[in-house]
Amino acid sequence: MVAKIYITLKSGVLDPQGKTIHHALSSLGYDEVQGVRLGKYVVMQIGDGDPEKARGRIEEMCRRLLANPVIEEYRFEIEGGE
Amino acid sequence: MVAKIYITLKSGVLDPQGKTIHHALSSLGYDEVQGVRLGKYVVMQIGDGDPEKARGRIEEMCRRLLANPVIEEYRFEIEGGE
Amino acid sequence: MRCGVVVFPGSNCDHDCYHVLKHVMGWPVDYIWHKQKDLKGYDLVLLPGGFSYGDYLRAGAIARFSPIMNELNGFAEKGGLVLGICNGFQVLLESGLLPGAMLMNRGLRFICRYVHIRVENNSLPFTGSCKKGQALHIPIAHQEGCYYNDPEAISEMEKGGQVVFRYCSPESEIDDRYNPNGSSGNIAGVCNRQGNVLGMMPHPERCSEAVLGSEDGRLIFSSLLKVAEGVSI
Amino acid sequence: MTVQEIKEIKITQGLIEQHGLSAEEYEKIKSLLGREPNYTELGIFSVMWSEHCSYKSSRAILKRFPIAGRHIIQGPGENAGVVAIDDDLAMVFKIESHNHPSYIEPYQGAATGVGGIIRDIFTMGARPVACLNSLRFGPLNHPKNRYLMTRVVAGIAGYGNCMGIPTVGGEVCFEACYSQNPLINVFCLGIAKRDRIFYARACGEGNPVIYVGSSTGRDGIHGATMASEEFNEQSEERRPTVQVGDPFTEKLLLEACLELMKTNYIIGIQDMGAAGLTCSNCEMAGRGGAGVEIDLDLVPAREKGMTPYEIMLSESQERMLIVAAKGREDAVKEIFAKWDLHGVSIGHVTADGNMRVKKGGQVVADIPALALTDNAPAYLRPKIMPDYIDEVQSWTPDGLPEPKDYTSVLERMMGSPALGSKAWVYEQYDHMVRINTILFPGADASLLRIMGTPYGIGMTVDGNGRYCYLDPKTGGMLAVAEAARNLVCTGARPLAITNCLNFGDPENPEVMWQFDETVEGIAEACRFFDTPVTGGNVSFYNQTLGEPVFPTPVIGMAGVLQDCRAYVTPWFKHDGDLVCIIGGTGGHLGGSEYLKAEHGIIKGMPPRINLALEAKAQKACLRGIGLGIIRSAHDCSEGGLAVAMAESCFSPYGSIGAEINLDKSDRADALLFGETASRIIVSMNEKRLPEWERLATKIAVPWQIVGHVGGDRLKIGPWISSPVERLRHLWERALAGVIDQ
Ligand SMILES: Nc1ncnc2c1ncn2[C@@H]1O[C@H](COP(=O)(O)OP(=O)(O)O)[C@@H](O)[C@H]1O
Ligand SMILES: [Mg+2]
Repeated sequence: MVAKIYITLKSGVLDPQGKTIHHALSSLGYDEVQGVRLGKYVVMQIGDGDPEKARGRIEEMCRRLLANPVIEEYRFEIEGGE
Repeated sequence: MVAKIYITLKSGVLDPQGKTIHHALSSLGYDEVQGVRLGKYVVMQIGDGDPEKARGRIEEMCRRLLANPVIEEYRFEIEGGE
Repeated sequence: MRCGVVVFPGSNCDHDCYHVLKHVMGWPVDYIWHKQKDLKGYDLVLLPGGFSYGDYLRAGAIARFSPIMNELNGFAEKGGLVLGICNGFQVLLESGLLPGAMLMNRGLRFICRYVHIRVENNSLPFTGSCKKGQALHIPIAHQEGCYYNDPEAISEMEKGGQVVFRYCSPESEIDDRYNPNGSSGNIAGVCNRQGNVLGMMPHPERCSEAVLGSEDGRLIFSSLLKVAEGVSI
Repeated sequence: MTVQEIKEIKITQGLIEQHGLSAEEYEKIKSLLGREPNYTELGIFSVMWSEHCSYKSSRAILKRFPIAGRHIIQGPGENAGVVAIDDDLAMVFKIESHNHPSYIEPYQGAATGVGGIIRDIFTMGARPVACLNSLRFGPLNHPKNRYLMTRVVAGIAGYGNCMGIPTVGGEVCFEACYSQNPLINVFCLGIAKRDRIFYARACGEGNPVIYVGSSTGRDGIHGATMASEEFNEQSEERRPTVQVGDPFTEKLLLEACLELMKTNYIIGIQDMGAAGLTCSNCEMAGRGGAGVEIDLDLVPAREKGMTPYEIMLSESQERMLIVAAKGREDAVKEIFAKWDLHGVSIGHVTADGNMRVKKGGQVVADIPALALTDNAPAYLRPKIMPDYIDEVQSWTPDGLPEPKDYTSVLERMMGSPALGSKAWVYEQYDHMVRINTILFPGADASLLRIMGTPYGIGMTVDGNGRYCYLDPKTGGMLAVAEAARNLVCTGARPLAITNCLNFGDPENPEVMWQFDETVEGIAEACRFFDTPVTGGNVSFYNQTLGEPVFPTPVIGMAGVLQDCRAYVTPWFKHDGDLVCIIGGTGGHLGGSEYLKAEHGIIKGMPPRINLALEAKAQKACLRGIGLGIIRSAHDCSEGGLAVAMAESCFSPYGSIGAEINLDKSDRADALLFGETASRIIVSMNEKRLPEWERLATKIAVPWQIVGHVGGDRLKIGPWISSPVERLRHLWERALAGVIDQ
């Protein structure tokens, strides 16, 4: 199975990297871009097993390690489970 | 419209961060994890317009600025276009 | 004052802190390997700067699961003194021993230079030798040092004297111009409610000897001396 | 591909060419082997006989460097040079280029350059205590150059900061010729006990060969050959070969190796840099007069299905090779296990002098180690003086219009990236970690204390491609002289150098002439100053589409200050102090920054150097500092007198003005901005003047009092008057203003 985890900054938290990318895009002439937020994308290979159980475990990994709840939120998908 | 862009290291390129996260997860007892790769997740707000045209523009942004073609690859999705 | 300096894989100011505690302050000090599980007998545990686990994922995120951190929780609860400097501060935030989180500097770059910080609370074991409002001349060296917490939490912290240092001008003026990294409220250091756990981004160990250009950092360590001597604070 | 299939790959003419080997070289391989090489062996020869690893075009010429001296413990030939500090301690240092990788991927290229030079230092048993870097880019008005500079600096910072090794100094230069070929040279210095130096030698039949560090992936295959080629459109396709640095793993590797070095288990140790397993195995065997046999099935691999060719040529970072004492394998592995690193016996030392490589139970390569190292080809390439030399050297300033407003010339120059403050760069580097740094970047040289001793160590990197372009021999001498002068300005006595020679295509006779002349100049100056060469690096093929970069030697120099507290800084200290110029006077415009920046001319003879005068100026400065007469000392180099005076007005604690009067010469621009060599600007209290006079007379060095410190303006003769704060503002914004635009 593969878990794809998306970690993003909470909406109130300033994202200087996103802002810088936005700025760079504007100066390259991409005026249609109205906002950019940068997050993390974790791709995890998981030994096959019960996707439901995997879900719980990944939830836990996110909460404990992968995301920092003070500033970040996360969501994930599991692919290729039976 | 919203574009979601996923930027990952090309396969074969060393990912020290992914390796270290994997190691940390293993020592926390998540033995089912077999590999971790860390990428970037860019969420972009785009002024409404033709999704087809937007697609071309985003492709260009990825190539020119967002991804580093030497070591990274990318894919993206567009949501909320008419 | 018996001290321990924790060594995580990737710590790199461990040696500097050891040197200052031992040779400048003259205290007994041990390195404590992160897999160690015992903090008995220590008065002060110092989490040094560096890049524990490369700062991969987030600064301090992985180190906080080291076996020693369990022990450190108990140590702090019992009133033991804990000082986290730079990466050590980040580890304390990640572990929840201190409130808040760190974001990337607003300029996105690593910054190494001298700044000034104002002492906001001088009634802690770590700050008793400072004057309230005093500006300390002290170096910073970090890339993820933009302190963040939600506004209510910060005002709670302010009420409780938990905001210990803020970036300021040489004349102690607080202004965004003197904020090197975008920290909320110019915050450079915070403590827990009980005041026995302090985290700070600037490096007092880098300015504790005249030959290095400033001795202001020694005030942090000599404050502890008062504690050691039992002077009430 | 199976091992058998690979062995059966036919060696064709095309394959030989693809490997950068000439027909004669291939014949030589056959005669050394007594047979045809197989595919894996061809790859091995190709990397070991590449310019980068074999120094085939430069070996003969480099022999002219003086390499012996009272302080020299180890000269060229090992991973780094070793120089005695006292009876107990030594410093270990070296410089290395990472030009080509940094152009392809600036962040990772620069980062892995830093990683490589650090391994060169700790492989010798030294604790690395400082890094420096010398950077050259095209002009910053081009966005690509801004991008390269931003990413290179970030890469150096990312690696060095994470390692906890302070980056304490360096230089940054801009010139059009570096636009497609930036120069990224990195220097590292470490401290070791003299009796605990480790060498890269394999000996003792049966001793285990142990692989430690990261696992092996397909990174950087053919990195060494890439560094031996000029760039063209196809270079882009080689991109996937770029390696990614992992400073965290290297930090663990550093600590683990230093821990191991406290034991007596090591016979020899070498890092895996260019040409990875191949180079480390055959060089260690070659130096030790032994052979090695290794089994690639035991090598920790990051990817499945790697061929012997790929494993042998991989340049994955953060790996080392250790020959341990028999019976100590487990003890060695235990130390690496503590640091979560691989430690695997992959073979043993043999007596037959061959590097034998096995995979899948078969021998896949079997080559005499010396065939790859000492017996590699060496060429005396043809050389010829380029045509441009006569033209540029015959230039004179006659007819060059003199500016009307010198104040605005100075202000423009102070605010240019070339002469402006480099704080934008060095504030991204942790330059304080390990709390030894006494003199931060921003001074003429950097100074570190050595804990537990009274000593300070000074270090600097210097070079001037423009001078070498105009007259390579003089340029080589000037680079050594300037490095020494920079050290002397802090109070440190120069002891030895390392050097990085960045040149174009050695098969171009004009480039070869530049190379030859430059080496001659460096060698002569090093002999004169008694600062032998302890090692270095040659980087050829720095050119794009046929256009070579300026010949650019970079000198890394280190010296010792007996009492680390007795140093001097470049900035003026006290109101009323006298300002004095030691050394030559007069103004020489050829090759100056002023000529280039204000008139767009890169011509003229560079400043001539009189080594005897230079030595006297340095001696007077050192003595003056030692006796406590001199309160500030600043080298006068790029930008000339006016710029050096302005820089002397800025300190980290504030600014102070000065009033300077100079004897009128025929051209004020030459006087103010000419770059005459061998000059040091010092300041002193008036009361010490008689003492100074006696000292200077004894040494017979020219000097003159030119003014005094004070006020809030810099005034120079009738020409320049500018508020110091204004100059400072321009100077501080110079780089940041351009890059963050
Ligand atoms: N790439 C760099 N890395 C670190 N420090 C640098 C770098 N470039 C310049 N510096 C520092 O900035 C100061 C000025 O550099 P430079 O003008 O080259 O000095 P000098 O002319 O005395 O050699 C020096 O202290 C130098 O160490
Ligand atoms: Mg200089």
